[in-house]
Amino acid sequence: MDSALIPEGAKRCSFPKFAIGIAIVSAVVLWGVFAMFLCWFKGLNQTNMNDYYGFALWIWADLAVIAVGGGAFFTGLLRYIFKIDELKNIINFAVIIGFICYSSALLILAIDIGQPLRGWFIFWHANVHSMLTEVAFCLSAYFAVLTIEFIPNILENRQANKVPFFHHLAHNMHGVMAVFAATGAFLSFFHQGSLGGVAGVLYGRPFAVREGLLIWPWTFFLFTWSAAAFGPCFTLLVTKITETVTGKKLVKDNVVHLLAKISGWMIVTYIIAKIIDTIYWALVTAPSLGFTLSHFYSNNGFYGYWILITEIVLCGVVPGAILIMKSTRENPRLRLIAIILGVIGVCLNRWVMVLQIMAVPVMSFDTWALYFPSWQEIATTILPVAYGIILIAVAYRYLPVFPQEQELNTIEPVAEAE
Amino acid sequence: MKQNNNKAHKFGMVIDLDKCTGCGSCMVSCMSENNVPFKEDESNKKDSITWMSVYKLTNGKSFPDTQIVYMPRPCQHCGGKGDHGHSPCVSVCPAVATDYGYDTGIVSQIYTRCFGCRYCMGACPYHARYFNWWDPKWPEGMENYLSPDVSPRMRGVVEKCSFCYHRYQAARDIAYYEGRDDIEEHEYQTACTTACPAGAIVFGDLNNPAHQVHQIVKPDPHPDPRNKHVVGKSRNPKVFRLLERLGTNPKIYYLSEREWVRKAGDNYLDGEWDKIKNYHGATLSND
Amino acid sequence: MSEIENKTENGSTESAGEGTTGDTKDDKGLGLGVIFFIVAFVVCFLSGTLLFPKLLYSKKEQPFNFDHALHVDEAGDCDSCHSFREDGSFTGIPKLDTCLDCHSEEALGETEDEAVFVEEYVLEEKEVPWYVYSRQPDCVFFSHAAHTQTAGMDCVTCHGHIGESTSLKPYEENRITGYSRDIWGKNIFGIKKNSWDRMKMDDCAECHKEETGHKGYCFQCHK
Amino acid sequence: MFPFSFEWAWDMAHVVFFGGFWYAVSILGAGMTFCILKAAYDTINDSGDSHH
Amino acid sequence: MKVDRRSFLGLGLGAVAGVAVSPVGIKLTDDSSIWTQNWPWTPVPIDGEVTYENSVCSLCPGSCGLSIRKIDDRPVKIEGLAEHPVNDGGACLHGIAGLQYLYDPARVKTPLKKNGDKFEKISWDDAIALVAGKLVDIRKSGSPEKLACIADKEQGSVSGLFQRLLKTFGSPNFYTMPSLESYLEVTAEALHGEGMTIGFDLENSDFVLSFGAGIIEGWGSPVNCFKANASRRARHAKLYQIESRLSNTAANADKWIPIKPGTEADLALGICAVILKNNLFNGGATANFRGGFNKLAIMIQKDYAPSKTAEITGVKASDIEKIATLFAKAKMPVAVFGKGRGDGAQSLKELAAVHTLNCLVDNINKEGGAFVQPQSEYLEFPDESMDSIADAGFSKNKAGRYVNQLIEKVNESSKPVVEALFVYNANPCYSLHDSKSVKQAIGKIPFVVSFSSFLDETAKEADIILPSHTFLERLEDVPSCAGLAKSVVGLTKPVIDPVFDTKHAGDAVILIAKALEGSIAQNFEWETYDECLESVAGGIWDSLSEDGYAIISEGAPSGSVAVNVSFLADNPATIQAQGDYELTLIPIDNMRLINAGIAASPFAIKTVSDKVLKGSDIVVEINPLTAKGLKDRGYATLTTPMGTARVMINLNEGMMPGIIGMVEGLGHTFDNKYVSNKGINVNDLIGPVIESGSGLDAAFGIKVKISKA
Repeated sequence: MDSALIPEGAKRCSFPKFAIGIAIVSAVVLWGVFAMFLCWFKGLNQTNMNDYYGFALWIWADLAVIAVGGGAFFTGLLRYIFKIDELKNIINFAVIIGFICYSSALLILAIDIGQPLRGWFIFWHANVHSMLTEVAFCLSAYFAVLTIEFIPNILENRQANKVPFFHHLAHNMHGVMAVFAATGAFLSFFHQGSLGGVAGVLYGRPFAVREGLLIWPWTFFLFTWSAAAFGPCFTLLVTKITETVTGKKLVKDNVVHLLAKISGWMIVTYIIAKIIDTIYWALVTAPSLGFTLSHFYSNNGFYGYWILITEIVLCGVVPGAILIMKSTRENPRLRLIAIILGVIGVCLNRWVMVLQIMAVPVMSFDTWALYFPSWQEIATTILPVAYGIILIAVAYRYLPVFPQEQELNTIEPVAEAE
Repeated sequence: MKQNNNKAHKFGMVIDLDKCTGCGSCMVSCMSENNVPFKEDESNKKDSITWMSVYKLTNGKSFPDTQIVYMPRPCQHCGGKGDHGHSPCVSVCPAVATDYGYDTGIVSQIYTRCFGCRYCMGACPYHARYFNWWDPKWPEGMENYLSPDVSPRMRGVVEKCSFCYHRYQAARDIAYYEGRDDIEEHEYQTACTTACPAGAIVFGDLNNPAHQVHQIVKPDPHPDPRNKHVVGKSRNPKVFRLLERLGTNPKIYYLSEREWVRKAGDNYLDGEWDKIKNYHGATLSND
Repeated sequence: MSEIENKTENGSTESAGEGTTGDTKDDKGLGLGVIFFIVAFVVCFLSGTLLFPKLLYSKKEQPFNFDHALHVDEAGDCDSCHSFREDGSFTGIPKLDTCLDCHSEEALGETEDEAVFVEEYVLEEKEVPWYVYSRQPDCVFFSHAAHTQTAGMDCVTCHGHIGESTSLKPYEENRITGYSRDIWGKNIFGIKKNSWDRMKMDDCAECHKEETGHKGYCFQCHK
Repeated sequence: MFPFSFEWAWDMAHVVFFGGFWYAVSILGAGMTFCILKAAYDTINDSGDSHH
Repeated sequence: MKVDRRSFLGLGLGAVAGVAVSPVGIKLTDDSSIWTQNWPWTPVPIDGEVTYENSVCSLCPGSCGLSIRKIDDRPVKIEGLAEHPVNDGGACLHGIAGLQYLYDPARVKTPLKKNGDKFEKISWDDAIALVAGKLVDIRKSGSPEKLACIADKEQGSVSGLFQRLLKTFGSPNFYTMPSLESYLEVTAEALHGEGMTIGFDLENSDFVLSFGAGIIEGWGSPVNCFKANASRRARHAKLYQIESRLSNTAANADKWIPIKPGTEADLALGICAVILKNNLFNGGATANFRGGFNKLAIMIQKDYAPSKTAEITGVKASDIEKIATLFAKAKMPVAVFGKGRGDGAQSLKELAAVHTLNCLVDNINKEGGAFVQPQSEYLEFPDESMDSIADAGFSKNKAGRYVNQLIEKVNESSKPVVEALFVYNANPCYSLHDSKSVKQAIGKIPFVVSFSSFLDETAKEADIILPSHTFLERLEDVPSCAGLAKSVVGLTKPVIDPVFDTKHAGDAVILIAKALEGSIAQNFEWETYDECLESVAGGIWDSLSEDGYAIISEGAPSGSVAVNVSFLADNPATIQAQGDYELTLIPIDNMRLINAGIAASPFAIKTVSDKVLKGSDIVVEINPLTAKGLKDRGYATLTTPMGTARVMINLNEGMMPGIIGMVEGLGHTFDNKYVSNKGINVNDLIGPVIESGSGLDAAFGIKVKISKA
């Protein structure tokens, strides 16, 4: 039915099967869209946020998707700037994942603000001293970069590529992709960083505040570094999931091993920096403001030391160690565990840097504020996930996303179930 | 700007916690002065807009040694680190919907500019900022008491105490009209100050030695030698500020004879307080 | 883009090789295209400039005409009617009481407008529902005293020569914003020839910057 | 964002921030313009199948 | 020519370019930007000329001076009036929120008549005619004393008009709600003789010994008391608070002395015993004692020795001795009674015992002490002319001395005790103990006329509602009658034309009287209430109308007064809480709520802590030791002999173990979602306990059982 659109030589499931799958996920999208409209028309009272929790699930989701979407900029940087050629086999997918993550982040931001129709004030009336301004500018500019990076892949669709202009455009864009990738890396560095800065500059919040370099608190660099470190984990994880779902091998092991190795070393260096930062903050910064470490991890029903240990040791040191050692890295199961832990770790870090900040009491007579999101918040947070699944499914079906797919799958003559 | 600051005002407040009775007049006076809306259920204090909020503190001891004190908490109008005007909230607002008036020391909030990102609320450790989760609605007929001096807010924006800035504007109007350079202490007083039946709130210009608030607080114009971010520390040993050690430099000072109350104003490590409590105010730092 | 689509439709689907066939036809088309372009451009530009403002603003007639020039002659300066109160606030458009300082139930002149004024407002003891050309939105605080008393500005600087007018122009209200056209829109391009042509925040800031060296803090003009 | 917006000031912070921003935007814009023009040129001059 | 796609392209591009160059884009962008900043549903208050009008608040007996800011004709803000003799500037939150009462959409907007279960609108003329018709019938039946009236207070011209109407109609059955004023009179009558009242000079005293008086909880004239308290430290004066709970007053006091609830009288007598034993009393003062001073002295030495008192009250014997010494040796001590706001249930034993302390240390009519003087009669109503029916009816006995006795009698009697009842500025169905039986009694009365501005609990039981103006719409004299050292009458002035079709209660009374014709009408010859006020306030009218207030008396009265201690000398029994449960439930007075008939305003409710009210749940205070297994913020069921209630728990170290505190002023059933159906009315759970000898309802609390809900 849609065979004319499917890349030549690629095996795809039947269209009805595909359509049913998409329909199921679309139902989730619709649920999310319904919640989104509720938030827009009835206002943010639809959420369980309050004056203590001005930043909550959404901002976490924003930070998390941007962190895991960091695979796109980092892989692009490696591929185009550092000329690691093997990565061309995964760069398309990394870009698509990045595109999904960033478009989701922008969508969530559009729901999250109290006056969505005034959202553009952040650009027009920008306060350049605000980390959030930096986030907004770099985020949208980088989203433009991702779109640009995504376009050639779209144009490589069998039908689109028949159009000479599109064909040439895709070709030419490939030609200057290094420039775009460099710009993207520059922008990413700043917005990943400024997302970290969002928390780090809150000097009224001793749990968040960090010393730093010039105007940038240490969290600025930690966020960039962690996105670069854990982003590829997420790319690998989604690739793995796609491979499992399609039942095909899509990327060669040497590519996966390479990216995993790079990710592993990034994680290790990051986690060392993170440990130093945490120790300095716990022993110097917080005490100078009158806080002991235990203040941040006790007297409440949720946030204990477990979260600190999980984030740093279980989801930082462990995946880092697995991925830097050849034997463990090349063990598919251990590698999978490592990348899952890595993704959890970076998401947990963003959680801590959004929600725990809001939860910790600062005034001596204040109390911990805990919060549980409303269904509207959950639905709108799941929305991007469902949307991402659809976009990946569509892209995989119609675009030549994985250059190695045919090579890896031609030997098998039998059409397998997808 | 800061150089020709010698004529600039720095409006501030000192609240005598030993006089405060927790009666709530300041809160209601503020609400009715500033067109603060109300809704059916206001018992969730985390979504209830009260620019002036009164906290109840206890000394944590058990019966019969327990003690309580009430602490009114308006916006602290922080001067920010080093008192340079980079208040925690002002510096983070992405759209300049809040700024620091160097001529008055007052932190503004402009509702028509705010697009409701709530970053400022996250930045404020005092919970002095409130979000309009709902559209403000007045029961039929009650819009009649709304004051034209303060703009009613819409859903989806942040609001907070303005030190009744409109009263400053009104006072300035008279001064302009009468050809005076400046206003008198009594001409500009906030609604909470004038309402307080116990006279616990004193408001005025911290920069003006003739003003009562200056005389009580005796602010130290120099940075605290032990924490360079802290400026304007009180030289009155009974006076303290909330979370002074963070370097937010609030313009709300509190006064209490009771040591436990003064200690509750900030966070201290074990044993730290005993070492510094007799130093005027109480801040120490590692630098 | 359609040019390309054109080509792909005409040409083969295999290759876009023969894209530039039929030059003469194309030239003709281009020529016509240029004409269409020009016509469409002119029509749209003119309607955007001439028709659009008419649609954007609704015209409202004042309750009756008011002759500023005559009143200035009779009563004196602007501030004889647009006066300050003792608290330094500005009265703006005078209330009926102010008019009655001179007027009474007997008409002073012979105009029809005065007759309307006396019959419909003075005798009924009703305030005249004037439309205010210079009304600012609710978020704005403006101190007339600061500008005219202290800074010594003329009324004309912001309000123009309304004091010399003999009739009131219709009040034009922006259908989207509800603002008076005098705030911004007198010149639909926003071009400002006179200081009173626009009264937006940037205009305030411009003058403040010049006169005081600073655009001002938010609360200086906001409430 | 623009020199004519209310908040704009010719100070260090604005120059650095918007300098960076406009610099990035112009690179993207120039890059895309180049690609589109080149693609149009290539289309017209039929150099389309010279690679892959 | 062939119109091909290029032509359309040209057309399209031309249109786009044309629009782009025209001002449409920038203008629409800018306008829509402005549009998003001025939502049409956000109200825009109208500007105008600012003026200030002075008036007086009559929401509580405090009678604070108010300054009302208006924009043109529109009041927009209420503030305390500077230099007013009562409050000098400050105001309480209820007064400041006064405009919310004025514009309350739940006000009674026209006269209403009950038809079945519902009220329907009627005209003022019909309403007055209906009331007058009913009254004529009662009079014709020969028992005019069956017309009763419950008002908030005895003083003031409106109350005066009601009393005058009843008297000339022929009924002695005029009642007031229990209030601090009434307790001051009862106490003064018991110790000093009829027609006297007591004031406390808190502003000047250097040692205030308060027996639970909520000096900063709304006792007396709240703002005046706040001020007196605030100046305490500067004056080096001390406040000792004797109370079973760490109230705000206790927390603010120099010393808090926790005491077993209901034993304040015993402690006062115990202190008397120490003073007598240690000869700390003023010998000269005892010369004024009558009615068995020796008997009293012997009795208290026997029954209230420190050790015994300590056992009864839970206050250490050494503390009792210390307090006695401090009190007696202070220069200007004063002992203050009236638990909480002083308008709840009180026992005469307690009132008298506390006041005896004042008498013992001879601070009566001295600066910083207690002022005992005749009640001020500043109004001069002309003498009534009464016909024979009125004479006969008026000379009959009242149905009871206090309003609770009236209620009891109505409930007990099978024949109607009252045929018609007027209720003005009072809400007995809410404010009296065991409100269920009060409602039952009011329901038994065939014809109830309410003069309420709001559809309150009592108005709901009425047959006719003649809605009165709020205090912002009416002229009225407001005597401060709240135990102040000085006696001030303020003048409430209308600051706005009536918002609804309401009438001044004074005018309504005059209209009713005129409709009754005959000798009754002759006694009401004023055209309007305003005219009446001006004439009856003759002596002070000038001062009232010019200054907004008149000071009737100020400073210590001269002369000594006799003290009759016979009531105490008989050693009356201390009131015990009703029931057999282990714990005691006591009502708590909270400044941010009102426990008189009206409900707190939306603003005031907004300020109420979530440790008092959470959603629609009332929160009770309990010491963690007493709470046993109950969790903070958890739910529990309270059971008292009067009923049960589901409550939320607040573990509070400020509560004495063994007691549970429940706030007064919640649980209203007004038709106002902002203030009603929040929590429960503590009076539903507490039943009256009548003190023998005085007849007062003296239930300071009730025994209660608590279990997990």
